[in-house]
Amino acid sequence: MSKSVLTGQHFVNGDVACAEGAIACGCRFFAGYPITPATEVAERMAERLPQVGGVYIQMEDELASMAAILGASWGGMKAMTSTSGPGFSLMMENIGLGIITETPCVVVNVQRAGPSTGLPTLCGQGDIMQARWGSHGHYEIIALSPGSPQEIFDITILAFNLSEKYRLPVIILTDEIVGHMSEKVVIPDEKEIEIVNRKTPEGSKENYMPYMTGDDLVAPMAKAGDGYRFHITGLTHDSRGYPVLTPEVQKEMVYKIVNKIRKNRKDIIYFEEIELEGADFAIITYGISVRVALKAVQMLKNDGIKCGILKLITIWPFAEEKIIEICERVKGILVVEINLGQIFLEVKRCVEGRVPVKFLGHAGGAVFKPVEIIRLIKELSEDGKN
Amino acid sequence: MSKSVLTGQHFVNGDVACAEGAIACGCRFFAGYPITPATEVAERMAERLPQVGGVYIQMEDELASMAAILGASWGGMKAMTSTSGPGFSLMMENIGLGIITETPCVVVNVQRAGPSTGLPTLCGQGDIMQARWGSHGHYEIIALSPGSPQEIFDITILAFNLSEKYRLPVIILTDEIVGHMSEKVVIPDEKEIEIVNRKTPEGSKENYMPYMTGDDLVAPMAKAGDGYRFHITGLTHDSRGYPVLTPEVQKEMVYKIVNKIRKNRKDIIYFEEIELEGADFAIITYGISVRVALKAVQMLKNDGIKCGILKLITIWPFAEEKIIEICERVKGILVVEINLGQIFLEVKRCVEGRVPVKFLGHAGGAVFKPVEIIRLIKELSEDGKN
Amino acid sequence: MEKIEISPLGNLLREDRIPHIWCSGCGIGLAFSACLRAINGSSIEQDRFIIISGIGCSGRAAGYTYLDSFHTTHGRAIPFATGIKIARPSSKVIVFSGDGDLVAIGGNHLINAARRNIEMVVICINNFNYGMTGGQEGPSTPFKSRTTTTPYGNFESPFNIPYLVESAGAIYIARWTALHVRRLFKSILEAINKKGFSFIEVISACPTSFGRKNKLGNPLEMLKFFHKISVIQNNIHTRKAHLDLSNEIVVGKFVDIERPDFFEQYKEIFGSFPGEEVD
Amino acid sequence: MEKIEISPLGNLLREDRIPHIWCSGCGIGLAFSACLRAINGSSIEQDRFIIISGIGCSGRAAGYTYLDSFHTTHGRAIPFATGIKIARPSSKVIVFSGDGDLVAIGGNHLINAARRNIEMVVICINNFNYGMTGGQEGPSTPFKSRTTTTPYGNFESPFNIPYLVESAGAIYIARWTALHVRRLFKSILEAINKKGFSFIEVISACPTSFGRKNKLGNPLEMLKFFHKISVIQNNIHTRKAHLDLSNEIVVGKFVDIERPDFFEQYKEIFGSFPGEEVD
Amino acid sequence: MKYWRIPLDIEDRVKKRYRILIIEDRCKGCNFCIEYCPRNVLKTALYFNVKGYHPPVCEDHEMCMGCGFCQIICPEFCIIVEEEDGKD
Amino acid sequence: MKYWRIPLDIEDRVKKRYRILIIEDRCKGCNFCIEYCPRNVLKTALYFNVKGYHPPVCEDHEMCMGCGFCQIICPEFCIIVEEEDGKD
Amino acid sequence: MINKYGEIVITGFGGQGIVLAGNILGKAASIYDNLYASLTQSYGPEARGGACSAQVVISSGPVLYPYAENPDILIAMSQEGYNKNVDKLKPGGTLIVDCDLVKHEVERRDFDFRAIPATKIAEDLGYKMMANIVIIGFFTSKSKLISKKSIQRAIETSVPAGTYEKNKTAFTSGFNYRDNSVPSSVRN
Amino acid sequence: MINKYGEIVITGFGGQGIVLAGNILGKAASIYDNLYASLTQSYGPEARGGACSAQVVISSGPVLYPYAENPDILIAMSQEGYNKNVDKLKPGGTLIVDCDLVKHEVERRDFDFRAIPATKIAEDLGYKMMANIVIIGFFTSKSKLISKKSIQRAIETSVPAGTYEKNKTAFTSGFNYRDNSVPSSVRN
Ligand SMILES: Cc1ncc(C[n+]2csc(CCOP(=O)(O)OP(=O)(O)O)c2C)c(N)n1
Ligand SMILES: Cc1ncc(C[n+]2csc(CCOP(=O)(O)OP(=O)(O)O)c2C)c(N)n1
Ligand code: SF4
Ligand code: SF4
Ligand code: SF4
Ligand code: SF4
Ligand code: SF4
Ligand code: SF4
Ligand SMILES: [Mg+2]
Ligand SMILES: [Mg+2]
Repeated sequence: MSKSVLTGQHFVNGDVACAEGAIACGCRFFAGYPITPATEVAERMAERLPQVGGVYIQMEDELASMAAILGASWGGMKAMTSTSGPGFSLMMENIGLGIITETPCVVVNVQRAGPSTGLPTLCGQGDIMQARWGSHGHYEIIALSPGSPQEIFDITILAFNLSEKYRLPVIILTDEIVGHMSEKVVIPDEKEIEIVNRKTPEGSKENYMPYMTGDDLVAPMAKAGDGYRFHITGLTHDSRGYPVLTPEVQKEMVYKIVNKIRKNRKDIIYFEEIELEGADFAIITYGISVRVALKAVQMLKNDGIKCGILKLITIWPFAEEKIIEICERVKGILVVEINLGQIFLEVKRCVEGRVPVKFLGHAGGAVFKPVEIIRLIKELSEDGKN
Repeated sequence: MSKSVLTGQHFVNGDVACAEGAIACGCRFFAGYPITPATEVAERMAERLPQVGGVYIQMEDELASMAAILGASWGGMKAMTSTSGPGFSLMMENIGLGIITETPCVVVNVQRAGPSTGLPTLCGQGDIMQARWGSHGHYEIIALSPGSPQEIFDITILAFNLSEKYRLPVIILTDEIVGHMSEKVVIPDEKEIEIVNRKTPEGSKENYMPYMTGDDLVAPMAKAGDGYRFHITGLTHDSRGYPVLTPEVQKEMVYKIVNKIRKNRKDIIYFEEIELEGADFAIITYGISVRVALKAVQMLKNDGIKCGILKLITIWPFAEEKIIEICERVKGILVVEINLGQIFLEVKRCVEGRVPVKFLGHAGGAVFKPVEIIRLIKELSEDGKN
Repeated sequence: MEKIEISPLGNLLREDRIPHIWCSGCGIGLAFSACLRAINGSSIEQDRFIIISGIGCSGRAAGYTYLDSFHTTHGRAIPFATGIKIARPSSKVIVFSGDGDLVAIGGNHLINAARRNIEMVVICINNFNYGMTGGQEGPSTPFKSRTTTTPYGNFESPFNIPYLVESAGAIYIARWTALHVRRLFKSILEAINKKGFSFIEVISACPTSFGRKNKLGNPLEMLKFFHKISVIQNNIHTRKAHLDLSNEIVVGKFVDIERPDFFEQYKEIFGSFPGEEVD
Repeated sequence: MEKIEISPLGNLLREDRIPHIWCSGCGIGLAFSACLRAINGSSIEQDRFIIISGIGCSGRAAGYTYLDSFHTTHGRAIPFATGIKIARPSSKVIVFSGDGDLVAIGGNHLINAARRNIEMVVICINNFNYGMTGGQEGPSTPFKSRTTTTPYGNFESPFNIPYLVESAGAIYIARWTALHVRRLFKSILEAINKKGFSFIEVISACPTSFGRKNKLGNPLEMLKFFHKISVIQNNIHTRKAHLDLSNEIVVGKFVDIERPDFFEQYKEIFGSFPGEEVD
Repeated sequence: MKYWRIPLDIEDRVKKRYRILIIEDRCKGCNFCIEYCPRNVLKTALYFNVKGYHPPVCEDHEMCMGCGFCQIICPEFCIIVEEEDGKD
Repeated sequence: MKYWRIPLDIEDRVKKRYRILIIEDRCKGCNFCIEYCPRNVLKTALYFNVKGYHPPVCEDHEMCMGCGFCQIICPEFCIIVEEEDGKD
Repeated sequence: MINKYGEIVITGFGGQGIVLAGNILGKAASIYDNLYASLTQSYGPEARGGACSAQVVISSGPVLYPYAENPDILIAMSQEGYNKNVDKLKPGGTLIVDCDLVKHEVERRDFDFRAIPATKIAEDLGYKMMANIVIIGFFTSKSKLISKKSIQRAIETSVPAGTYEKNKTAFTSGFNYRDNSVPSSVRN
Repeated sequence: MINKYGEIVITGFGGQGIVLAGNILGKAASIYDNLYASLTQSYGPEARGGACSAQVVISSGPVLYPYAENPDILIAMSQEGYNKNVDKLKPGGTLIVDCDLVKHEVERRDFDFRAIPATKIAEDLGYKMMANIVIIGFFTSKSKLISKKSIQRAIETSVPAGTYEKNKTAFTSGFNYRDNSVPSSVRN
């Protein structure tokens, strides 16, 4: 059997790095359906899983893939699927099932430019809000966004850890450029990889309740086939997992799945502050767009403008507190993303008019040029002077 | 053949009123898949369409229903489907196809409480953000929310009119209570119903381009089978409808489908101001929640508190200008909705801290009690005094 | 509610959830009871059974079964079950759901699971309509039958479901009416012991919707009617397994063959299947 | 690009979109060309034809056809076509798409349209994989074949697609390889004139993916190979229409029957079908 | 019309005495048990249960041959056939 | 191996002269036309077209019997067989 | 016109025709009595046998809040429905029960209590499904909120064409039923 | 270590192995030369025959912006790729073309122009698919950005196991190819 952690240096693309991250932290089930630009995740899994005692299955569509990873997760496996916009839309219903049944799993969306079939081979960041709101009903989600093959490796592990810890589907929102870009990926030693596994029940099997939680709002999860004889439903349910179709139980259940995220924001929200110390302006961005911002910040420095970057790693839940804090420090904010304003809306909401917020959007198919960022930061700077 | 406009008074539920509204304004194709609490829309259509020269077809699932109404629309029919949360999630991919191909049609979502199967027979307003963001990629949508059977009749006609005028799927976001509530519905005389039909091409058939627009950003739409020999694709396309997979054409196309809505906000955004004149507080709400607010406002009046209601009829695009304007007039805002904060986020974004905004949410399965609203408005009032 | 130890099939029933939601005289209860008896009747360790349902009246079965049990989304019981079965290859997976769930919205998964020949027993309650939502037309509704969405009579023709799943690759196929309680029991028991994809169609009365719309009388009359017009023809080719309410319902065990199943084929490629041994 | 009037089939080709995206020697071009020739060869007014595709290499066909043409979403060509056909009952609807589009993600629509027997000609390019995305396994990939997601050989078995659609209710079913250009042409022509749901499977070379992975040589060799192992067996029951690349590909016209179609059944219930006369 | 053959072990059975336990409030009055009892042991009660249905009553325990069919056929899991004095 | 029978009207045809028009830059070099021409009229060019493929060339127009098979079998729509001086 | 306002709750199992009963009352009031009426319903997933209730709010002006928080009239056709709702009944209101299905057990006596074996009556008439119409007939004889004529018209236009005569009989049986319960004096 | 920075664009059709070529260069630089390298690609929906390009940015420090806006080296294996990119070539840079597939027509002369009939050479070697390796060999002989040894190792670890010898031959043929073009002086 081949090694599951390929410790060493690799020149691979983001999709491959994603697959390696998953395997490195114990993912042993992948249900796939090909779609550009996420196919390489599936292909790598198809090649690697059989080497490490895992199973790759190609399902008949994305509805089935999503359902299958939920099933496998209840069978005790760490499970993943990958897709892009059209497939992500199709997965929405069963992502909702994962949310309400509190099933750990990871869904990778390598974003391309939409809407619809759009530009299948070109980049976009248009599914940000969809990741938050795409399934019906009210819930909270975790979504993470890497900006390089190395990050996608690391973040895939983080995604599994969060998903196991908080028992929910975690979404990796990457994009075509990161997915298809090859760079050096350093895979650490197996021992250095921190892995979180779901809590498993301890007491007697008969008394096991799949949704009976303590203060942490996350219940231990039994494995199907082990004799716990639990029941799981997509209906509103109580701590036994039994359907109880009343507003009271609905309230309890929905608040629980919402609060396990809302109350653990500190633990879940990752970001990186780049040259924000003493900066006059902040660029808020994520994924591939960070790379452009990095170059722009360098160029601005040459022009004597102090501009930093807030790189969002956790997209959802949204880093509200951080944004509010940054408002206190800077004179203006620029939001940069490859869509027509999604995180921009969130930033506006948090900033509440404290400082000017500008937006640099892109309809998709390409990444920005650094000069576009520079122009807008300079505008912010000029506006500030008047 | 039976009458298509059933002029007169009827004691019917919202679902039935919706179907009658559709038929009254010329909808002649309905592809359905049953789901509580939207089934009665389909059932009424199944009964009525054959009476008025239309066709009801039950498809194998919601994916198919959505695809079928797009096809029928290109065949020249006004077409509709209805569903609730789970089916709405499944329709998302093909709603995206409707957006990018600019296909008029109406999708009715009679909301129940989610996530997932949730409370199938009980109310919710949890799909508000999903209606805006549920399909991948960036786009704009129109969504309308009625608060009574009469309104659902009227708004269904409005939905068809907007969808024909702006060539896109329009969503009716109603809820289980409105859908299942029976009240008197007055259907006007056929002549009194204002009907907008899609623009049809005029020039030569050979030169017809399905996306060649003037300043209004909406192109005339030909009917398949009439010899125009046009091509339609879900890929990024130019004005001929041909796929052109470049960032430049993507930009042009996406901005067009976004701007045809953004630039016509005035024409699209409907709302109702109730006792807002001189009010100290505003309740912002929609759908069934309006009915509760109405009672609360009456009761508050008895207590000497001047509180009005901004009833959103058009949910998307969002009535930003109106919200901003109301901020200038009132001392505080309360947002009331049967979810854990969706329109609330939008209101916060628009208010930008100008006045305090409170939120009354509900996880679903029931409607508020007027006293809950009263308590929060009084809190707002107290807070203002300190 | 306290557990009444004495209840029939109490060992497999979530007593605290009984009474179930099924209407008076609904055929689902009969089929469900046969299913539980078959589980009891098999010599397989009960903890290995996992029951998975979709959404619908029939889909509520999982929720009443005192086993690991999953009530998934509409149409997705089979792919969910596929995930579980692969993760726990030694489990015995039973999918219990309705015609709408399995053959309308779930049709694609049904045929693909049959193609894969992945071991599971699919029990499909065919009551000719969507009971849960009040009785609409579906791909199992007979031509001309009335439902709430075919108020003038259905203008579509139904699938011959056994034929469909045979063409897709199922290795065990039977059809019984809900009143064939003993034969149904036996079929389920046989299917549980098959290596591969088994499919059992249960012709069932939905007196509340289909029965009422089509004037088939009270539950008892309806049940008797289905039973009366049924003709047992074991081993007949599924193509000829007609189902015509104005004539006859061909019932029987139609298919019972061997063909390498998913796991066997997997092992042919890889030598072994990860995880537990498949028995 | 200016229109080159002289091009073969130029009357039905969007010349300004040629060259098409298909790889050198891909079988799709052959099938597409046969389809256009059949349209030309039919005596039906060309403006009545509407061509609808899903997503995939094969799905690009709609975009090259100078007719009303729709390139829809992956898997949804058939329900989209159903909507159009009902709105324009006198149109001649051709669905041209791939095995993945029609039988993987679109499988449910395929069988339900066959069940409805709604008039349309479905041309399914079976190249044993998902060409567009680089050659992955699908429900048409032979056991043990290599694809990018079955690098050790496919451990699943494929559908017999003609059998599947026959069991679902199709009234005209044929299978040819892409090199059977004349017979394929004839089948399409026949199907165009059928009242009901017709299905034509075209065994096609995807030299770039399936061919390369399975060492089937260059496009020409691959095409010849499929042709060579094919055995014409008209009217054979689809169940026996084997497709085994290590043995033989049974080709032929398998089904050509009459059965009331969707519109006829509709008329039986309602007396007439709204809109134009169905011819 | 009766569909159910007489059990082969009928002779053994008739010698024994059986008790029919009915969880009345679960009953939905479908009458299956009444209809299919080969010995017509069960009759419809005149009273309503909590759900408004008339449950079956066992009029004559002596008649029962313990075939268990009423138990099998009851879709509501409300009938248990017990051998009198026997262990279940 | 050749799969294509000789056309029935071959005698008429051979009397006529045909022109093979090749839209060279469309060609993707699959060689189908070359392989399946019953008269071996077509050969592979030595040069590349803009796409880097070697298109077919018609070496001997006289040989062509106008069967049109090269036109039918070309998946790129780049061959037209015209009767010389004739209308298409 | 006098200023009218009244809240009615009808409660029972799915399958008893609770919603239809509510519909008849709502229709009678809004279409034939020219009042405003709002009918809301609540029901579970069960097609038959589950808890089910219909709330009808009747008013001379538009109904704002469509819920009957404190019904003037409670019609209970199941024990569960009775248990859930009896405490909400307005003092001075009217409670009507199917006395075979509901045991009237609460302490409260501040309302008019009326009992009728509606299901039994319907069964005896040979159409068990019309217990709802029987009880509506009974209700009509006990309340002045909606006119008898309008209720009769509403029944006529609401039930399946062929069944009107039977429904009429059921209505009349209920209307003419003499119960023994004496209006209890409002004590509270 | 000297401070290195270089941008390479390789452009051609899908099917010519453009991305593999980019991958070999990126891998050589980042894994074997211990630099940083970033490979991005752009391609259309066509599996074969569509426009395709690979951009490799090589640097001694982490690559921030992964796009080659002004390549130091442009390798063009199609006319379309040449047309699209030639204007972006950095003055003083190097242009390498497959001279059978690309006509070098622009006015600019401010770069080093190199031509090789790579496809022809590969065809003559009997493996047409290796034109990309031929041209990489040629590139290796013309540029010092990445070491020959590293490129050879990258080829070895990137191509299918059985094909290494053939690829080596292709590489050598390219490496040893003597073109007639003389470095044009930087004028601009
Ligand atoms: C995606 C989705 N669409 C529709 C529904 C509504 N729905 C619930 S059950 C059901 C049909 C059930 O029919 P069947 O499977 O035949 O079960 P039965 O109730 O007849 O036993 C439908 C359409 C749903 N829950 N989810
Ligand atoms: C919902 C969705 N999932 C996946 C894809 C990606 N995708 C595009 S084409 C295709 C498969 C095409 O295969 P097939 O229909 O066999 O056509 P071929 O390319 O082989 O001709 C897939 C999976 C998509 N576009 N949409
Ligand atoms: S509605 Fe029909 S299928 Fe559902 S429980 Fe009642 S009788 Fe059975
Ligand atoms: S990838 Fe395969 S199916 Fe697609 S065009 Fe190329 S050869 Fe044809
Ligand atoms: S055990 Fe048999 S004989 Fe006795 S009551 Fe039941 S069905 Fe009748
Ligand atoms: S079979 Fe069961 S539910 Fe039916 S009448 Fe008898 S006891 Fe009651
Ligand atoms: S027309 Fe026939 S003979 Fe002439 S070149 Fe073409 S294939 Fe050959
Ligand atoms: S058949 Fe067409 S594409 Fe193929 S070689 Fe001949 S001309 Fe070129
Ligand atoms: Mg059913
Ligand atoms: Mg294919």
